[in-house]
Amino acid sequence: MAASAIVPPSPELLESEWKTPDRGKVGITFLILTETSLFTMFVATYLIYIGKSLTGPYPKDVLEIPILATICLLSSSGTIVFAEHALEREELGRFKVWWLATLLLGLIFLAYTGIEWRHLIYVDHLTISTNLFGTTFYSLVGLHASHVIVGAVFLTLVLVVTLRGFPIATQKRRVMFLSWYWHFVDAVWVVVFTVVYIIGR
Amino acid sequence: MASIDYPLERPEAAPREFSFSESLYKWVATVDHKRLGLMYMVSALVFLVIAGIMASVMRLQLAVPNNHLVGPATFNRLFTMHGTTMVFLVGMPIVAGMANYLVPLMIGARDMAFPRLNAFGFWIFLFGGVLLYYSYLGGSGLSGAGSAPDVGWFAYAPLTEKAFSHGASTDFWALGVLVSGFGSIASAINVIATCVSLRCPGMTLARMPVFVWVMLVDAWLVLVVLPPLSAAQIMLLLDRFLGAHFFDTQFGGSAVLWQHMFWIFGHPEVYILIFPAFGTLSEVIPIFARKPIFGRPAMVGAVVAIGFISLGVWAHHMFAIGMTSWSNTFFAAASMLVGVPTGIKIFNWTATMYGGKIRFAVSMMFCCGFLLQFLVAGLTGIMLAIAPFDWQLHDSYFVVAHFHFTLIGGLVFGVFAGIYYWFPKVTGKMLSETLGKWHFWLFCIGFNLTFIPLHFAGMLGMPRRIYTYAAGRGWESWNTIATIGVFFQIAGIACFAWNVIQSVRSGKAAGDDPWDAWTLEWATTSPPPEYNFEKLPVVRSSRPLWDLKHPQDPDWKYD
Amino acid sequence: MLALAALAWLQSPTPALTEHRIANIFKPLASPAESEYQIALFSFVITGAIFVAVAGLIIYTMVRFRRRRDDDTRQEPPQVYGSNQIEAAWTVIPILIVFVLIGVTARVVASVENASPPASTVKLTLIGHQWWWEVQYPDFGVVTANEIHVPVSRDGAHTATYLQLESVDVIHSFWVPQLSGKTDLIPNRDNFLWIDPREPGVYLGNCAEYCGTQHANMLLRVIAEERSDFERWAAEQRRPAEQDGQIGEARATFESLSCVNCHTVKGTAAAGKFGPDLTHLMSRQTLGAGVLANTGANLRAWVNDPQQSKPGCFMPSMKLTDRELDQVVAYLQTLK
Amino acid sequence: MAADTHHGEAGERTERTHVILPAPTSWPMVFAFGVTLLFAGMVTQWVVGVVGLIITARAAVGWWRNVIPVEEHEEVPIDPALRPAPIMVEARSVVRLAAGEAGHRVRIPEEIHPYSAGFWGGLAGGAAMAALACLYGLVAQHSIWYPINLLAGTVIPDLGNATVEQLRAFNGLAFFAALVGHVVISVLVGIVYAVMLPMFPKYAPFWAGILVPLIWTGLVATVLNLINPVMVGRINWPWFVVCQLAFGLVGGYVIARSTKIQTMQSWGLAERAFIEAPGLKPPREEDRE
Repeated sequence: MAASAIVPPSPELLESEWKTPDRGKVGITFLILTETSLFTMFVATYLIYIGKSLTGPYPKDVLEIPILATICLLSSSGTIVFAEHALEREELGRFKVWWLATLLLGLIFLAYTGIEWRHLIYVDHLTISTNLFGTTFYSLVGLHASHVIVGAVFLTLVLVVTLRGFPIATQKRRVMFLSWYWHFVDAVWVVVFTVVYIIGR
Repeated sequence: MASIDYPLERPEAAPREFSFSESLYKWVATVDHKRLGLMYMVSALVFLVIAGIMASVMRLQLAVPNNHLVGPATFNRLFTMHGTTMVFLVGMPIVAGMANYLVPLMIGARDMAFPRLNAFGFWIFLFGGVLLYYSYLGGSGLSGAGSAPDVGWFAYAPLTEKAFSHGASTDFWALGVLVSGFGSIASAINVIATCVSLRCPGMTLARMPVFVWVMLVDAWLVLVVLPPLSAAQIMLLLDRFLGAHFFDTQFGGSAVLWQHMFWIFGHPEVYILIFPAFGTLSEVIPIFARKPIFGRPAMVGAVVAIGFISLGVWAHHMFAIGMTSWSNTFFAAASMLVGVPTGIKIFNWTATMYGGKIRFAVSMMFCCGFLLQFLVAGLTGIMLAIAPFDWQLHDSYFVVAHFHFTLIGGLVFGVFAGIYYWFPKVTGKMLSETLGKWHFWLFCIGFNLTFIPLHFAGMLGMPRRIYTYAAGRGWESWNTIATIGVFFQIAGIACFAWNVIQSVRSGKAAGDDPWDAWTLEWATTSPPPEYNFEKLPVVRSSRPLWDLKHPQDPDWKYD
Repeated sequence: MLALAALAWLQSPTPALTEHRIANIFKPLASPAESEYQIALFSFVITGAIFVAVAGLIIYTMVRFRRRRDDDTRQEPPQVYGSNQIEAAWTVIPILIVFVLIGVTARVVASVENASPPASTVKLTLIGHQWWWEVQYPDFGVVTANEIHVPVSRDGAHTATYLQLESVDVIHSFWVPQLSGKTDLIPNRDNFLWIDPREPGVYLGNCAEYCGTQHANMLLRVIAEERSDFERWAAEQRRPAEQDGQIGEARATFESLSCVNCHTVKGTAAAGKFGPDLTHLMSRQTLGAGVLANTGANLRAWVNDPQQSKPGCFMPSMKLTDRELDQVVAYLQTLK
Repeated sequence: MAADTHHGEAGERTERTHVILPAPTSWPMVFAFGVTLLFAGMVTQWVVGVVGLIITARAAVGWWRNVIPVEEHEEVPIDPALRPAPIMVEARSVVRLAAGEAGHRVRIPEEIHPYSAGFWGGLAGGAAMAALACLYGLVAQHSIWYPINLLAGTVIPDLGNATVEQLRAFNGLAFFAALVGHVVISVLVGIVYAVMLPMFPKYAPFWAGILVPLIWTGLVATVLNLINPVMVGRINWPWFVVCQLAFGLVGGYVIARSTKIQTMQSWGLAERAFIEAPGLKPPREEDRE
């Protein structure tokens, strides 16, 4: 006997074409989920060890609130959105400007972190092995900074290939994923900032 | 859609010859989910054999009191590497391998969502494993001599701190496991994106096979709980390389913090490992009982519930650290609650069999073995969840027996059920049922002979991780029996290996659908072509092949 | 082998006490172990009943619904999808059981953990070392190792012994199954535990948390004796070592060797803190945290090369000459 | 379904000769190797790490080129010789279950008491039981708190040493514990009753109202000293049995009185989607067979 299934079409296939979520969106969402889990552990450790250092220097003695850096990083979330909008409308010039602005803001943030660490190490003599504060501070802020660096590397790559004439408008989807990641890094900074510079002090 | 008549005969395929380097390149450069899945499974089985040999040596050492077969340093390395290998290099690749091979086939997709990431995941898992094993050459452990890690698979701080663990073996442990963890993350993201995005038309979430659902939850759990382990390992490495003080009690650090982070990972990890077996049973039992899975929504719901509850039970591994009575009660309560969804699963599998016509193929026999042994594991798990009872049982051989019932009686039996079930699909050859029955009975008897007595040794006060013990403490006979059981298990595994070799060489051809099954992977050839399906199928129920086989009585009318 | 071991035990200093070598958790001889035993029984009853019911159901199903030879192969069995009612039943009933179990667990946890000490309490501090136990009785001024002497608890005179658990290096765990479940000894964290042995005797236990190379040989004995015996023992232990003129030379040899860097003998130049206090070494039943019975021959073998009987332990082979060895052993044997 | 899509039944064929699949590439493997070396460098030689870094960077470039601007693909030819066999219609019939009309997929039972009836029945039974127990307390011990404190002894260890006076006195924590425990258990048992009443053999009220409470009492009696050491010496068994029976009878009555509702599971998909009304449907083909 031959296969002769006479099957009426499914109701949901009648309604419209079969659609599933974009795999890239799903992938980046769950990458962010797993990163969140990683950061949660470091943040929790930081919170647990607040005030447990046996010797100084203590946070209140040496930490200064990085207002400028915070403003830079948070506003870079806005500039990357503008860049995306520009790309959406295929306005390459504006895209480049906003993208460059995002990258610069990110770099300013990193530079500030570098200066802060330098000061902490050479002036305040706080290293990762000084006390629990040093241990948790450098690891948490460093973990976040390493994410900013990864983001900045990708931002730079996009900028370089765009400037060299690569048709970036063909990559809207990937640019969007990069911007999601960048937003995530910013959001993490809000938490790190609150924990380290407000609660921790 | 009109009815189509197919010719029944197929022309013989002309086999194409590949040179060695060609086929090597095909394997190394592949991004095909089936090849990667197969590579995962093969490397898992290789590591299983290695870890099994380690376990056998340990059992020989403990067979009689005051034995001098291996010294303490060697023994400690053996159990550390055995545990680490079994969890990270056997269990995790089995999860990834089964998901890789089967999920795209079951949901009617051509590949995983991110094929290159998938290849990366496999290779970094494998290289991580190699890095861990390289420690046998490059590391040096607690007592200094060059060799593998000897801090236990859960590597409790502060034993792992530089002050107590000189040399590099602990670094190898942390780095090897960390690196192979990247692979698990990559594979988990892949599985989720595949399940969510690549389902074939009509494959709604409600119709997705239970196996795929289980793998979806499994991948989600990996993403949530693996980072805590990575975080702990990064902290440990910072302590060891840069002199940080996360787990350094001299500087006010906490020895308990590691345990918290480790078990936030470690307990859900147990469910991560057992889930592939859950999924396998949910596919195999219906086919051999000839009934749909009983209470599909409840089965899926139970897995999701286990996934969530498992996130809140970790401290039941820490009842002995002196927590407050409130914490102890909370974690005891949460742990017992896991028993409820687990019970639902066992009942529903039984109910699937109830009223069916059960055909005891080897695969089904392993499922039945699973049901009974996993029941024991679950009930001893309830005992361990009762905090006051756990104060006695914790870190005793009772615990060893309990989790081996879970992971061998459960996971390994489930995986064998899966191998006997899907082997024809993967290779196109049937496994011998006779050899398979030998395998099952020898392995089942050996397993029970080994691990039932260990419960008693534990209740007589035998702690874990001791390389030797004095005579006269009531542990000798139990240990001797346990060691005898190992030989049965080895014989069983030998039957299995022989069976596989025989089948691949000269097994009976399997055909596309040897079990008369109902899920999509059986709609294509065995082994499936690179593209899985010529046309992406359309499904209307959770049993698409049932619908085709029973057009007058299809599932979609009721789904 | 067994007979030899038994012989060795017979020669130990306190042969009068029963030795509970088989640490069966189902023969509890103190209150915490008793509570744990009770709830263990309860859990056995419940899980046993569940096992019989469920395993019975599974086996019945397997047997009853197996495919028979004479089955009509042209028929598929009824395709039943499920039943919310039956499923609800086997969801709610386990929840009920778990609910009861949680209640009972909560009570026992609280009764063991939050018990308040009776008036006549002995307090001691137990400190874990890799791989031996340091025992301090601050109220008695006594420091000893690997053997905990406690007064036995009688109905008339209920005495509990409170242990403060500490560690100087890694995590260890106190486990004397017949007296109490485990509590860990964790560096930088104080834990507490109490026991009230009901029968005089020697109770064997182990370190139950993996603590490094010689975890297996970190054995512990709790010696429960009558109050009067305990007091006498404590008084003995408080004294510094004997100053006997006859052994002056042996003592000088001992003090000239590097033994004194790690061990203390009260009243002598030996004041090391790294190893066990040896002031009353000969009053103890075992050597090397339970590896060897404390006999003359074993003592000599131990001092000569501890790595032989406890490989990896921190006491090095001293490479003593025969003469030095004789004198050190002779001296140690005077430390009663 | 739109005619132009290339989807088909499981195992169906197409006219096309190729399927587009991602092209094989070894860069992911090289990348993984580089990353591993990078980490291995931390614990062996720094040279190893540097080599790892170089390999990682090279592989990253290779991988990047592989996916940008578009992912590399290859066309895999469809080998007509490797096509799956068509899926055959099975000659086997399916055994029908007797219950229900359209019913071989029916889930038993067709009609149940609603879960809400179980909830309220449990509460009512629990209230009756509590009232009787308090009455016993009042009559025998001159205090309604006495039985409440006894019940709370399951969770609260201090009550184990309490005197009769203390047991007669009001104890806030004990009251709270007993109340929560009693309500939760009553409701859960009520739901079990609601679910299982239709499954009991004949004379369900007898089973639910009398026999089950008696079995329950027997169960409690065997493990009472483990569950509740406070109650062991003080329990009055006749009263205890009366209280259990009160629960069974009152709860069972409330549940049995509730209107049974039909489970939708015997309906077809169309009926459950309210496309067809269950009462109005024409008889199915298979029913006429």
